[in-house]
Amino acid sequence: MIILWGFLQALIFPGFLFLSVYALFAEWLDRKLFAQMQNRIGPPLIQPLADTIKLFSKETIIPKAVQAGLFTLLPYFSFAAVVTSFLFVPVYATPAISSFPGDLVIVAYLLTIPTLVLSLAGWSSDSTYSILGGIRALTQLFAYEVPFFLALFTPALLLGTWNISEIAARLPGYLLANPFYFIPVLISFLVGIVALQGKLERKPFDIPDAETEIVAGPFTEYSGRLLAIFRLSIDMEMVCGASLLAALFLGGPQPFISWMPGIISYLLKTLAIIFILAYIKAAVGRIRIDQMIRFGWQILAPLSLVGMLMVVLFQKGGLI
Amino acid sequence: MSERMILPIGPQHPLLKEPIHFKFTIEGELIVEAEIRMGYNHRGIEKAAEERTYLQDLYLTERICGICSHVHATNFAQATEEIMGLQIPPRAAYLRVVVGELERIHSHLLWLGVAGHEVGYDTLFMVSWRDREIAQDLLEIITGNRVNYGMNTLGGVRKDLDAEQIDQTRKGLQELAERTLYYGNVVSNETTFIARVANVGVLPKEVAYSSGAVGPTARGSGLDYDVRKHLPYAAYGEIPFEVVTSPRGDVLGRALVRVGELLESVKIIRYCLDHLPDGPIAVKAPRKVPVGEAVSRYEAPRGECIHYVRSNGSDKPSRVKVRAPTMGNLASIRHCLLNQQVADIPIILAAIDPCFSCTDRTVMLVKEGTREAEVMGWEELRLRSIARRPI
Amino acid sequence: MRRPGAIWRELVKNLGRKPVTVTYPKEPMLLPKNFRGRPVYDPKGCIGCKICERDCPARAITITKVAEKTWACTFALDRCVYCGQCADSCPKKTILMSHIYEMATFDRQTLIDTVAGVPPPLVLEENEAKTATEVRQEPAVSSNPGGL
Amino acid sequence: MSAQTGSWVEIPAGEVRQWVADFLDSGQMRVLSTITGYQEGERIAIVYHFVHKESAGLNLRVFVPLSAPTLPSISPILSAGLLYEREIQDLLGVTFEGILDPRRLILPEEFPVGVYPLRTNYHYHGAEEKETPGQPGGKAE
Repeated sequence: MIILWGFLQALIFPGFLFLSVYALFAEWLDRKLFAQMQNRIGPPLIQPLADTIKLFSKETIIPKAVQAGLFTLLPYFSFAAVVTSFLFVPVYATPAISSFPGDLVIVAYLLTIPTLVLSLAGWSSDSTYSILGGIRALTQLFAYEVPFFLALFTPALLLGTWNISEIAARLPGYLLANPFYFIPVLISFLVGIVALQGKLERKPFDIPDAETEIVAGPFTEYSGRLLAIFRLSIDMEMVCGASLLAALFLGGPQPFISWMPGIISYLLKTLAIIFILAYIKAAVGRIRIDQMIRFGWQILAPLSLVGMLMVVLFQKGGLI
Repeated sequence: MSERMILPIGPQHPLLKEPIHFKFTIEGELIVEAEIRMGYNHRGIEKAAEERTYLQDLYLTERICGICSHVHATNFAQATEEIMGLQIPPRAAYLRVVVGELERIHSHLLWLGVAGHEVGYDTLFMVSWRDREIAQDLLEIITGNRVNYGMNTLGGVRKDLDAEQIDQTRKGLQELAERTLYYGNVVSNETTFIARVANVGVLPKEVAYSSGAVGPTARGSGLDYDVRKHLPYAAYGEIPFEVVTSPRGDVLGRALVRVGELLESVKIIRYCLDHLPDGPIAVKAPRKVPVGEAVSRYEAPRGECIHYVRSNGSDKPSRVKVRAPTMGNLASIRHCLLNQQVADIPIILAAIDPCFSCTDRTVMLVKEGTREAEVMGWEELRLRSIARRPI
Repeated sequence: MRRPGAIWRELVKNLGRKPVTVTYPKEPMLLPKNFRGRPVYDPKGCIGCKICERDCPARAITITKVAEKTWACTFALDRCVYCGQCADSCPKKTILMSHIYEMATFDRQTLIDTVAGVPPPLVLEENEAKTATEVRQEPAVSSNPGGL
Repeated sequence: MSAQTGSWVEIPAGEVRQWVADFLDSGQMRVLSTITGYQEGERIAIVYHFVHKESAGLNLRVFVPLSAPTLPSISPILSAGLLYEREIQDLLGVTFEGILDPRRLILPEEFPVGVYPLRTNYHYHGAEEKETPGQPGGKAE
């Protein structure tokens, strides 16, 4: 019975089905906010779903020159990694449906897989645009991944645990008791958001699929169902990233007011993060790959190190 | 990475809204060679102009370009009027300037949006195109159409301005001036935009000079040449305005020149509305044109546009030569592109504000062997699309 | 000052603004008075000088003789560029530019618009002269009335 | 003649490059606007449209015979001329000696060699619109 219950949780709520629906909603919200900030109308609510259905019903074309096996397998691989990582993130209550000490590291690595898949997809597509996009995706990975990890590990270091659910449960109370730590956590949160923007390949870091330069980058040769799966996995990655940041820095399902259900609190926090992501997307242009690397190593990485060092120094110095 | 790749851009590519082909040889992200191939958009306009009367050619040349349609129509009208020895009434000259400068405003705002889009700054793209609608609405109010205004006729203009239209134009200009100032501010302060345009696609003054660059491309490199100032036409001789130049030579320089010109254009239109002379708006033009030839130059939003018209005494010209400004700027683009990054191709190409369908216009293309092109009906197309579906 | 996100004021303003997009055809478009739509021909005033036919840049007009002093005009609206030169050229102002612009169609044939004048009856007796004027005052029938 | 058209100069075809070089050296050139070519009976005229620094147009005209349409290229001394020369080469079949890049610019690769669209003997027989019955004026005279 317990096994069946766990199975249902993983498949329906808060697992796969919930994630799919929320991902489509997040895509809509992102596009709608983007449009609203540009004074446009934007898509209707069911647009992302309609797009997905349309892509699923279309013919999938596999070019002759590609390595068909790898080419077909890659989208599913990315999809699976993202769905798996979501099981470790608390949604309606702590702990999450699957939780063990050290799951933060697993999630961080699982969330790297879509980018690696992207660069592999670029290589296997055998098209100039795809290959360039693949190289760019991989190059960019080195710029944002380290700051992203450092930012994620700051709260873990602070609380001395590597379990996402435990961090989500304990962080708000800990911060209220020790307000000094607001500063490093805030710094890490900001770095996390900017690095997440790079991870999701959104402006100003949408360099791998910059449409005016290299068409659709690694996705250029993809079509039909495979493209739908890729798109869905990127939407899900956005939800996963937002949920992860919400759990690590904002307390995840921990309510602001005691009577509030955990799921509402979670939704509010993730939607706020998606709003920030959409705002950044609307406010800036795309930078170049060399500028991206410089930005990643000269600004993001030192900032995240500062956050981490502050935590270490505060703890050693007994400032608590 | 020393392996060289060929990166084809165009004739169909999201970067270019018009068909032209570029072949880039790249090493990693660096461009080492660039080749241009044009001709995908030839409509045979120069040849067609020889078969039509001067009045019909006026509308034909207006359709060379969708954005600078007033440019080509005025240009052709000027050349023809010179051969005829016609002097257009002063009010017509002022009205030509008003429409021409409104067109410049909408063209430059369009460029600003395109430049934003090329560097992924889509918000700038959307909002500047939103405000470009103000200029387009004004043009529609004055001439009756958003593009291909049909404002010119041989010997003057076709539509007069009444008090209400002048009032609407002033209101629109007020808003345009505010928005332009705001965008100028945004463009020169936004880090991500500056990072993409400063010191990118540098065109030194000497290269701009020898490669025949014109318009904002040349003025962005510090070359002081503006037809409106140096070879004034219509009413420009009487209107005070500044020629905006920038010594930078990069894409940012060209952007700043265009923003400066937007503000100058607003000033010019205001001056025209304040000093609009009374009188007729057109004089009658003869149908037959005496033997002669004339060159007419016009400062289009993209640079100097030139028409050469040759008459053999009949009612049809014997040769019409059109040189759109993009053709003049294309020679400089190779220099701008070499040793730049692949990521900078879009913005460098966009920086000359290319308009390839004006540039291509001379001959009709017939594939060898085919003597008759098929015109497919809707039904046939539909049937074909059904038949192509895999069963 | 150089900063990322310099356009923030516009973004915040737009969040509270109605989108500028006009949801045509739900909202009607406002046309200026100079708008050049479909050309309309009135056979009553036409004197058959054919200046419009000669000046038309798209060669979209044909004036044909129906009877003595009665003319028919055919607009090939699929070729027409809506420049309005015919309306300008016409010495009797029998061609006018209307505000009709929704003319999209699947079939080019529906865009050939012929308007013919009605010739007066040939027999002219005292008491029939009245009928002749009545007939002449009947509105001209378009080969393609309103139907585009 | 207005300032925009400016003055006309006519020189023998062989002296074009020297003339342009002298003009460049004098520092009086503002810009080379374009090069026009047209056929006039049994000869082809090439017109170089310059703008003089003293704010007037300056048009240099040379004639070459239709039987041997060759003249020296100015592209080695003024790179602005290259694209215009290539255009004329495609459309009028004039050979420019010493041109930096003699490839086709405008005509497609499969266009027949030796056919020049802007010559007066070129007649277009291609994609003529199918006449729809009752549709007037479609035929080009």
